[in-house]
Amino acid sequence: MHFEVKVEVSPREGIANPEGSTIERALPALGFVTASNVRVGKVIRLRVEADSSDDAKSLVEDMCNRFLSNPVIEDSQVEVLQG
Amino acid sequence: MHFEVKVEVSPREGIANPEGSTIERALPALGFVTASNVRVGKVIRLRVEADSSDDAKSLVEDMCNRFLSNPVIEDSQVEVLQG
Amino acid sequence: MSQRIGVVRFPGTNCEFDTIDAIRALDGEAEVLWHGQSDLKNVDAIVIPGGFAHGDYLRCGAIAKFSPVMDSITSFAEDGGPVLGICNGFQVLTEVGLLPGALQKNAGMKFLCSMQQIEFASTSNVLGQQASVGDRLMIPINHFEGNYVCAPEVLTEMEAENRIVFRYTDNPNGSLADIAGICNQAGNVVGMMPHPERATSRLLGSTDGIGLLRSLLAA
Amino acid sequence: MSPAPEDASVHRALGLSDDEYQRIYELLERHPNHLELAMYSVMWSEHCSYKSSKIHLKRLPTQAPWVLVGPGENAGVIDVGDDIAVAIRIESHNHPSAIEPYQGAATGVGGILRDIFTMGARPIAVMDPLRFGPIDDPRSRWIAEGVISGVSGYGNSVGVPTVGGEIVFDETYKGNPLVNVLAMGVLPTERLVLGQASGVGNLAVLLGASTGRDGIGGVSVLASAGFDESSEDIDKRPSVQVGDPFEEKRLLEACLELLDQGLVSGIQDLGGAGITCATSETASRGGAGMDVDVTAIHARENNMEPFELMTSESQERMLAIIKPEDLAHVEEISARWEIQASVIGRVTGTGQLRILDGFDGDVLASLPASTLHDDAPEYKRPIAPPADLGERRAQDASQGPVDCINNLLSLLRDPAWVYSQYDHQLFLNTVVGPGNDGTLLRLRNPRNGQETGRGIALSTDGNHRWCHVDPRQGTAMVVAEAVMNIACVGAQPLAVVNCLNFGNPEHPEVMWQLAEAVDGMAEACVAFNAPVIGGNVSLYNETNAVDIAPTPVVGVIGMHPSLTTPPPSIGFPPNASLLLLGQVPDTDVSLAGSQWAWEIGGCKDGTLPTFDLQQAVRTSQFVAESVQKQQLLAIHDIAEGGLAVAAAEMAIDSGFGAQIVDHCDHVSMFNESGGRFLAVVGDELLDDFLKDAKRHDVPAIQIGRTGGTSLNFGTEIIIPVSELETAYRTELPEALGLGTVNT
Ligand SMILES: Nc1ncnc2c1ncn2[C@@H]1O[C@H](COP(=O)(O)OP(=O)(O)O)[C@@H](O)[C@H]1O
Ligand SMILES: [Mg+2]
Repeated sequence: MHFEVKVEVSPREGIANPEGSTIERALPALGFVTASNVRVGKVIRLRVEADSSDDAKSLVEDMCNRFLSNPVIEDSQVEVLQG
Repeated sequence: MHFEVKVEVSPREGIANPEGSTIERALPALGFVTASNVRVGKVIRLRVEADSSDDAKSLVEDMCNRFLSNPVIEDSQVEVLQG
Repeated sequence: MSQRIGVVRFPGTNCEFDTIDAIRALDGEAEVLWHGQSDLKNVDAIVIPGGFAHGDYLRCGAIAKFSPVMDSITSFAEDGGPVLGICNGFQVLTEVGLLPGALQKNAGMKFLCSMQQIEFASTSNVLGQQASVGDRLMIPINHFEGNYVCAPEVLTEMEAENRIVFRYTDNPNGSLADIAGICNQAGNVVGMMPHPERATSRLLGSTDGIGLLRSLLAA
Repeated sequence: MSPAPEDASVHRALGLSDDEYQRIYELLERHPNHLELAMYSVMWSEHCSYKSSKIHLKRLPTQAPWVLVGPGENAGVIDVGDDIAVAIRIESHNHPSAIEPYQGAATGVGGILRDIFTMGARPIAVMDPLRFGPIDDPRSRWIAEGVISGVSGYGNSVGVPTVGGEIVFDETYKGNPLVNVLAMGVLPTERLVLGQASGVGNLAVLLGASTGRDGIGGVSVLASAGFDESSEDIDKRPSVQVGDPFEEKRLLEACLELLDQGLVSGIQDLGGAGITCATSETASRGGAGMDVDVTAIHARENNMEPFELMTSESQERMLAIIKPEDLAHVEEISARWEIQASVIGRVTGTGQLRILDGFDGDVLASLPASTLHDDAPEYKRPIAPPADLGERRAQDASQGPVDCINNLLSLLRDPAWVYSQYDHQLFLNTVVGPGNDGTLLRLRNPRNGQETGRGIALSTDGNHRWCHVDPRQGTAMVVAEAVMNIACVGAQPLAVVNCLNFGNPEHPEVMWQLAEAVDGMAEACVAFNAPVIGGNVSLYNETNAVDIAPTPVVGVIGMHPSLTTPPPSIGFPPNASLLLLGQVPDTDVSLAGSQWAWEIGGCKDGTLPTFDLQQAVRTSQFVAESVQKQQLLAIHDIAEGGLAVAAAEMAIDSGFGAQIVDHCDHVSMFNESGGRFLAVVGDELLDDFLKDAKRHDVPAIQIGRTGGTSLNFGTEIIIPVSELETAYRTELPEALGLGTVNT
């Protein structure tokens, strides 16, 4: 069975996020509304073959821990969107 | 009022996504399950000040189209998470 | 005496031949080590050079860390073999866990190519054999992801163990504690963002990298 | 007269005129089908066929004994001795960059690199002459920032240093930026390969990225059933191409390895017009034909139509012509570099390019390969100088709010914010990098890395102001400026490449500008003995029917014969004599075409100062030799912003000032008379140097002394170097450093 899976990789709490801070600094200067707590992460969407939604989730979680994210600086969340 | 907003910026359908393709190619070689349709985008979380949830949404949408993404090659989706 | 140096080549690596040229100019021998092969060809030391291994896609070093050659290098390093990661090589070493922490995007969110002054903060490692703490060197940097981060307790530990090898005198990228290079506990594995191979000729503006490479050759 | 096509809207929608349709009919002796029309339409486009400019380009000098390959191939190639050849090419990516600046610039870099390794050369340098709308215009800033990031993102990652370029902001480029990219590579002379297919039975292998619906552009009208109903699908077609530097890097390494092993008899990059162009060009250059199987093309998307596969401009692809018995070896090398390789064609002896649905399947198109380019139309478009040329030339460009100190401060701009984002040191060749005049690279043997003891110098230059005032003299001055830049690093010119960025060729005034510019370039190239070995023409640079100012950009390549010590910097040393070399401005010195007149005085016309081309030749030759003999403490040519800006840049570079006598009125400070340098000579060498200059018939006058903490012009204009430096360093970071908005 095919499953569409979404992985969100986000900078860990407490770790500086240069991309977010740069956006935060730029916003008022560029005439946008001021924002705070800006954090930029990645979202990876993929389709995998698995026997069940739970299987798909654990397959991708493993991939996530070992490959898609770096636990030193990133957290990740896996969501199975549809079968 | 404060609103937590989430923006997802993803490559438009039909537009090449080299990062996704590279990950796709790498996965089986790295011993992971084979995946297809791998697409990598960005997710930006931020907190803005606005009068209403709708306002927050349109403020961030504008920011998105003019600053955070280029609509010519990227789609973006803004979601107000909570007030 | 490490006379033969293995220089790793991943698809996307681009400083491998510069590094080899610099080593040969110091009368060292150099061999290319292809990422897909685990044979280290009996080299005495290893350099993981700069570039964009696997395009730096996903994260710098994320794909490279799975290469057969990296498994062999991990064992080599654990046995005390000298390993130097330059720029992208430093990023790979943190990804495989031979060095702690990670390298994030520069604080200014721009790629930076410039001559930079760094200072030896510790010499008890494979690069410091001919140097003294406080020595200042002019070495070019060339990276987008050179902003070193690690957990506070890791920093405390590295400082206590004298494992900060280089600090920037004028931090260009937001690196924690001005870190430009670190080493492992034994001092045989060093990672640094600046490129010593780019500082080996007067015509090119600096020769301050020669001492570092000599030290590696002698390790 | 042939019968009219069934539906004339088809070829018109594809951008082919009725006359062009007739021509196709005559060549085929029948009506073309849609696929054939699509192929002609892309190949006969202005971009691929040069149909408006060809007739003028013929007037450029292209020959010299050291020229191995001149215009017409993917890149020009010169012999630089020691069995080393150098390939060089410049191209524009203006229109794509206006829509998606990052990808437009990135794919521009990718494209020009393929032109270089197609010739068998390893690319070792990129330069990026860039032009944008005013820096206070938000959209122009957004474009500039994106373009610079794109050059940086792609160039750094693909692993070719960007060693110089230009950055210009002007109203004329608002809405139509100019993104030109030059690349240079080195190869062992015997490895030179040309883009040609020969040997009946040989295979055409498509290497690299899969083919998607990228850049199908105009041809995509064929996708909708009727041409009058607007189809939503068309808008969704990604005409924007996304670059993948990692794919390009692997493709480059694989191709160089294939060439090194002698496995390739012809190779051609895929650029404009994609597979159509690559297959027809290789076949017709080799005097052969080719059968192409569209089903063999590795595609990124399902259900692609043959016309899409044949015209797609997907990036990072190459076509190699190989012998059947070498296929396994080619596949092995491709696999090692993780690139796809598909046999899509076979060389035939018929001269026909046939597109097949499977090698044994239906014939989808069949046309004589050479007709796609050799028979492309050539237009002699009407030419007319502007009607008010006389009036324009009579204007006085020296009027305006004269305030020499503040005028000077406002003309200063440090490009470091741009080039510090580019790896400019990779390959350990960069002796003089960006931030000076010419770029100087060590020339090493591409076979073994051995130093030759010589250097290759490069400079790219353009000047729309000079060329607007007088396209002919302006262009000659642009060539001279590029030569003067490389003279500053001790090099003399060997060859020129050019990118002709002009407006709409259907405007007679634009064709006049183009014709004049070509003549000016030809005169200068003859005078400097530097033939034109390649180039690119970019027309239709206009916004709302207003043409850009004519902007021919040239790249000059030169040789430093004995590179043992770095050339002098541009910075003032303390306590030495400051000399003005070159053409001595005489009575008709004028501010016309100067940066001062455009940006401060507000006058864009007038008559350029007299320019003595032969004097410029003598002066730059003398400077190059003086640099080689290490007689100079500092050297800088005088260009945009005139003597005052040149002196300020020298002061900022070292932190030392200078006291300049006279030259304290705005005309002397800011005029841009061509062919002049500021040189600094030590006291002990001064007499000999002046005699030497005289012997070479080079005017040299001592205009002051260096040292101190301020830059003085006469006794009243005194500017602390620190103030110059602040003005110089802050402009770009303040405008672009925080990010930009798409408006
Ligand atoms: N876009 C750019 N990319 C790289 N280098 C640049 C760029 N713009 C300017 N430079 C570098 O800055 C220096 C000064 O540029 P410019 O003022 O155009 O020089 P010149 O007037 O001598 O032709 C040159 O070395 C040039 O190569
Ligand atoms: Mg100059």
